[in-house]
Amino acid sequence: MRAASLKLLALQVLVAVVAIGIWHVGSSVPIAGKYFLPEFFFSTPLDVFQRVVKLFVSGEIWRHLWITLTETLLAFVIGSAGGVAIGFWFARQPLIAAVFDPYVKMVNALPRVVLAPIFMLWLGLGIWSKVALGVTLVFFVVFFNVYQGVKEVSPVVLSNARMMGMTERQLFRHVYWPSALSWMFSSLHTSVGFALVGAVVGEYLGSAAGLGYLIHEAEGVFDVTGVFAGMFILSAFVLVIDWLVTLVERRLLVWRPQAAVGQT
Amino acid sequence: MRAASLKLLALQVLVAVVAIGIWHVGSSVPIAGKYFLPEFFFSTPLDVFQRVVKLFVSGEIWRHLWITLTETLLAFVIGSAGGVAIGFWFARQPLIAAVFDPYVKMVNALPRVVLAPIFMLWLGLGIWSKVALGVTLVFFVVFFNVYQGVKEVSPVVLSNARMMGMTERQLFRHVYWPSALSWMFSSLHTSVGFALVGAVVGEYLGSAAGLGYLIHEAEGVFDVTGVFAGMFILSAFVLVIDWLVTLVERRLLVWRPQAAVGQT
Amino acid sequence: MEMAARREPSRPSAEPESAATAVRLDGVKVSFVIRGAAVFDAVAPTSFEVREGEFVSIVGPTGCGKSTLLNVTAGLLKPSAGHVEIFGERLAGLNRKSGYLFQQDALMPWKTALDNVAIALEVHGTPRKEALEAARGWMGRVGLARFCERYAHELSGGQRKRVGLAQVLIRRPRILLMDEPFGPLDAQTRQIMGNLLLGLWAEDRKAVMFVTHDLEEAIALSDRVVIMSAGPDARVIGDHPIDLARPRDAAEIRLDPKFHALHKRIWDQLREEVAKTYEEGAR
Amino acid sequence: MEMAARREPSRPSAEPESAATAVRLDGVKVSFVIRGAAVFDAVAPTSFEVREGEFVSIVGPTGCGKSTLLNVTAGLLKPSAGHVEIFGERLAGLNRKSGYLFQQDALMPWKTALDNVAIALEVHGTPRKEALEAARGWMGRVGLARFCERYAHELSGGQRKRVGLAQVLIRRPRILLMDEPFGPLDAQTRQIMGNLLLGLWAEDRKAVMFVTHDLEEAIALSDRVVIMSAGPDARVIGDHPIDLARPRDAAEIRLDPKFHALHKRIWDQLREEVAKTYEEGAR
Amino acid sequence: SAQGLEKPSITLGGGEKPLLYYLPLTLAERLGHFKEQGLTVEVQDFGGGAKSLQALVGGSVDAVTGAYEHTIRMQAKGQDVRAVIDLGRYPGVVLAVRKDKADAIKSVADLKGAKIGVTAPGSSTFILAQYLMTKAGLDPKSASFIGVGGGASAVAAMQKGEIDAISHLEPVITKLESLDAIKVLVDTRTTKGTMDTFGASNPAAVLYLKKEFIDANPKTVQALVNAFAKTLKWLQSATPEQVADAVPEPYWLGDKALYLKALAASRDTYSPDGTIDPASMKSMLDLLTATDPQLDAGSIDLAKTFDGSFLKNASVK
Ligand SMILES: Nc1ncnc2c1ncn2[C@@H]1O[C@H](COP(=O)(O)OP(=O)(O)OP(=O)(O)O)[C@@H](O)[C@H]1O
Ligand SMILES: Nc1ncnc2c1ncn2[C@@H]1O[C@H](COP(=O)(O)OP(=O)(O)OP(=O)(O)O)[C@@H](O)[C@H]1O
Ligand SMILES: [Mg+2]
Ligand SMILES: [Mg+2]
Repeated sequence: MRAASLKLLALQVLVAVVAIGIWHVGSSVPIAGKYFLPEFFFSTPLDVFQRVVKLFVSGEIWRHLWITLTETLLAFVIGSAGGVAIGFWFARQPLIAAVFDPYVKMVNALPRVVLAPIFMLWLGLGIWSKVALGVTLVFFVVFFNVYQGVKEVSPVVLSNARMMGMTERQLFRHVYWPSALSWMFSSLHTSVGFALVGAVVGEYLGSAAGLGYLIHEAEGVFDVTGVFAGMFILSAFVLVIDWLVTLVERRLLVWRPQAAVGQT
Repeated sequence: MRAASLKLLALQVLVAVVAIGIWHVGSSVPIAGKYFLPEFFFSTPLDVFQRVVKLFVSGEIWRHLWITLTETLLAFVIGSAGGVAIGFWFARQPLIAAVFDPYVKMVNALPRVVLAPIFMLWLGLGIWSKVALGVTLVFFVVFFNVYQGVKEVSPVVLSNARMMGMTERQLFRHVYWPSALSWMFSSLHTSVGFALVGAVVGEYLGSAAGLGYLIHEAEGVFDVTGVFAGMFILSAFVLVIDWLVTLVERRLLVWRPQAAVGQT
Repeated sequence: MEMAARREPSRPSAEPESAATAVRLDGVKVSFVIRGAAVFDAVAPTSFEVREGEFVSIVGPTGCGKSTLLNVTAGLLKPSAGHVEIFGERLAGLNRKSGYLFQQDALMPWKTALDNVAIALEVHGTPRKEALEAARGWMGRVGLARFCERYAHELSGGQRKRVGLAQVLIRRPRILLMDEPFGPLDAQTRQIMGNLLLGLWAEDRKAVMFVTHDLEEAIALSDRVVIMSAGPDARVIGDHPIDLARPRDAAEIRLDPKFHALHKRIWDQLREEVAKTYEEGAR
Repeated sequence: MEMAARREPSRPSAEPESAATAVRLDGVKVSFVIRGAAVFDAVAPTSFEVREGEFVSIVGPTGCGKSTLLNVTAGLLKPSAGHVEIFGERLAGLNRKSGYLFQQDALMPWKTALDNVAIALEVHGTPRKEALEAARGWMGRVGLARFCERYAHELSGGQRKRVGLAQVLIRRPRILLMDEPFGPLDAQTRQIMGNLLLGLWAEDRKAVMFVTHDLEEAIALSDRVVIMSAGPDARVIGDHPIDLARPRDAAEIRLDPKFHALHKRIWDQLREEVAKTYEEGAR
Repeated sequence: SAQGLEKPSITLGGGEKPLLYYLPLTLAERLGHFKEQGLTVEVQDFGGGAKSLQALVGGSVDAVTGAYEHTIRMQAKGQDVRAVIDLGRYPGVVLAVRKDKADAIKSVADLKGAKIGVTAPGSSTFILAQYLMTKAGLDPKSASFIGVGGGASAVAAMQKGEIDAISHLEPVITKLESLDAIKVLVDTRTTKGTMDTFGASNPAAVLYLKKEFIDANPKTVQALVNAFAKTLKWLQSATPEQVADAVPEPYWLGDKALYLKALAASRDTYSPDGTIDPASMKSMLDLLTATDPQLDAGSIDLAKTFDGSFLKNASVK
């Protein structure tokens, strides 16, 4: 166990080292007179690293990070709660699902960037307009998966539960919900990233703080190092949220058969 | 059958009528001196309708539509093919999956808007940079679902197939693939919309034609009617693609138990 | 066990001694439409009654429509023609007065064995603690006291079936529908479970519809054995009252000479039927 | 059928008459780790052999570890201690020389019954058309000629089991692992299927490991009946050679007086064991 | 003079603050001119000028530093939005061609069939390019306009040869010049270039607000104008070095020399006094009507686009 996870970590670090190595070489060693990853567009790993350190040391980053974190979490929680609720509702009300089906799909296809001014109109410039943007991304991913997850419930288990005399609410709690969980978690892994993307894009389109603001500001002055540093912090940070999701997932899905001991 | 689908259609139309009604009233009847949906931000249904008609009648729209359609389809096909391939690969190679897991999640959390300049640098201003943007959205949705779908294969069916002597390739074709199909289709319904969003956002950020370009142009001169007309065409158009996906889905999933005849 | 009985709210304490009809199938016909195209007439119009307190076994060749009839009685499948009456009332929707032990595994995989049994009571308002206690009793009764914390995939086939049995019995429904409940059990465990079932049944006059492939078991347990013909268009072709004395012991009754006479009579009818299915199928 | 036989490439045409060992379990012990915590010793170290051409039945109380032993032999489960040899070679990974009929439903739900059977040949390179033809023959042999185009959920329990049987037999593996293959079948169909199996087995000296709860069936079909004790820590506690003459008819053999003597002897041992499980479980 | 401000806390919208276009705003903030007036100003950064205007109309921000043209367009849409002080008197837009096309495209008249990069369709760079073509007797439809965005993507588009010409702003132009990638055709950063093009100055960045807001908060608006007027005055006398030191270091484009160069090139565009004369209003209207046929010039009352009264009262110490 110990050894296996050490090996895994070593391999992960190796991947990072290789990727950074390619980046370094691409941005500082010219091949046939041309840089594969010109510094103007890609900065260099060392610069980015120094910038990240500087951001943290100067303490400047915390305020931005905190705002973006709040937005991301709110978008994630609201979007997935909404997706789960509406997903279940639609799955249990086939008529409603059929009627609204085309509209859901239409709304899902609207470019969020265009919607930004409307969100600002309704929700102001604070965090809520960014949260709304994230929600529109997260919601659909979760919604479609939960909807499908509920429809995939084993018919025998369902019949058994109904014969047991379960009410619709009890069915939800004891059958549909646990059965749709693995679908839901699959969608949550996608949505964590999307919640963050929504928040950052929202900040990018209009804000006074947050990681998206930092990146936007850096972009306007060709400060690629700043852009990459921002993106780096961003992604480090999504890993933390995803890790929390995975913890919850493990806890809720303990009943699943694991790869059996010594299963070949 | 006939009657049921007529009723459904009627209800769908009703929803549209109600929504447009609210829009109309909100944008043209002041409530307590304020418009609920100010024309400056929402235009009016009639104007939008007229603009859509005009766009089609003048024939101006076709070129843009064609470009966006191409981008969307390419993004959809490439993104989902990639998601399926990598999803399967990771699901079958737990070590690779474990090693790359954090990186996949990091990349998924990068705001696509920020990546746009890099795509343009690598892929130019033609359709491919837009396709790339769409691909980065579609890929992750499909990937996570296929990955999960493969892991959800019934262990007994899998053991049976292995005992039958199936090679890894045959397992893929006869077991993993069909079993993950419903997961895949669930993700495809989300991704159709995302492919379009990617294409439009790409056009929005830099292009010479396409629906996103039209919308952006309209936005630059505060022509909300134009923006809404563009979005309307956009969503009408995603319905067509989604309908095609559903046709394929029906065909491939005929084996599923349908709600039994007269099942209560 | 007493606890469970006390908790079941819909249980009238003093049932009239008259043999009211518990289940009545009236001209029930089931046709399956196969993927919107071909129609398969599984069960021909069938009429059939189970009285209160009666234990009826249904035997018939494989694929004749036994499970289908139970599904119809449970209200899970609407008959293509005819109708079902439960205690004189026409069935629309689910039959809430019966417990159904399915032929297939039907445990909730996300609940432990114990929770799977306890939930059957919790659903009807029993507080969780009481329900767990009662469930623990039942797990013991079906011989699985040590397997309470297992999930379904950690149990053997026969163990899962017994958890299912406990799940159905703990509710003490007035009508019991059982589809090969003892199929994956060894002969001895079958008898123990058979006696358990008989004991419960004797206590409160349940109506039982019991599908089995084991004719001896059918005779040992039942008041009547119903024989179905081979499908498609399966019908009831024999209805044999079993006039063996009660109370019975599922093992000892087999030594009764009357048992053997009955067995031979029914078996002869059945064998003919099965031969027919086989030939039909092979054609 | 002949076609299928011709196609199986790994089949040596002339097997030596010596009784080589087909399956050998050597001190196989299986412990399950339950969710990373408790350890459950299902099977105590067990040694055990099946020779080529030998038909061995395994009986034992429910939950004793019969399916677990078959899983180990199939290479689907690695024993916690000991090892398995197949034709003298130590098994690592999957046992590719055996066919396994699982206790649970294992048909691919996205293929029709016919395709489910045909795929077993296609996998080994038989052209699709030939495979379908052979599969059609096998569907007839298991009495399901009219159900070729059905999906699994459109079949009854017994029908699904028979499709599974055809799926395993069509490949003609050298070792057959069968877990309650005739469980959900009626008595008559059981005998027909039993005779089918015996016929095939006689043809090409398969080694068979046959798990059943029906002792009569075990005796009627086997060369040896192995009795397992109740789990946990189940062991082989009896190994009874069945010296009834071959060829046998699965139905008629039961009338043989020798059959009854054997039955009684084995049954007495078994009954004691089952009583033990039950008490253990209830504790 | 903090006393009596109706609304001492102001939310102010801008496009991309680090751009030179918004330099007066940054300076006013950094030099403490708002604070002197008793104002607390929160600057909101938007993805583009259009978005900050939308925020103004929607009520999320109180004032905007943005394009003067917006006040005209809003009048056409029935929104009363007024400029109170001019910050940039010239558009600052440069039309340039790629170096290797410089032989083929010698003037605007040669742009026929070219691919022209602009910041975004509908934006000021887009309109100016179209205007120049119209003036040169070309149909704007004879060239294709490609939105290349700001920042690095615009540079990438030019470097990769995706576009033949570019109509863009600082710092992209200076960056491209320093890369020796372009040759300038029309330069509206300078007085000469602007006069040649429009015959008058052509107001670009202004501070504008809603009429209602101006009426309700005259003292606040006055304070704002005071702050900006002071900044403009400071800017007139400051050396590029002083300016560079006043802005945050990240604004330096990662290269102070480059920044100083860009600053020097844009020097002229900043308004010395903050007023807008009728001629330059007219030149802007001409520009708009030339490129947007839907805009009805007759219905526009240019006097209502600029309210100079605050500027007159501005007490610049
Ligand atoms: N969903 C379905 N669609 C089509 N045919 C079906 C469906 N379900 C069952 N059948 C058919 O109906 C007949 C009766 O099925 P049923 O499951 O009732 O048989 P059974 O008597 O329970 O058999 P067994 O003893 O094998 O369980 C079978 O021939 C079966 O193929
Ligand atoms: N994955 C598992 N985890 C923990 N315990 C298990 C697991 N699989 C089986 N067991 C236990 O191992 C024992 C043997 O199981 P097995 O399935 O081999 O029994 P069996 O003899 O086939 O019984 P049956 O006749 O009921 O099918 C049982 O007590 C069972 O609970
Ligand atoms: Mg059945
Ligand atoms: Mg078993």
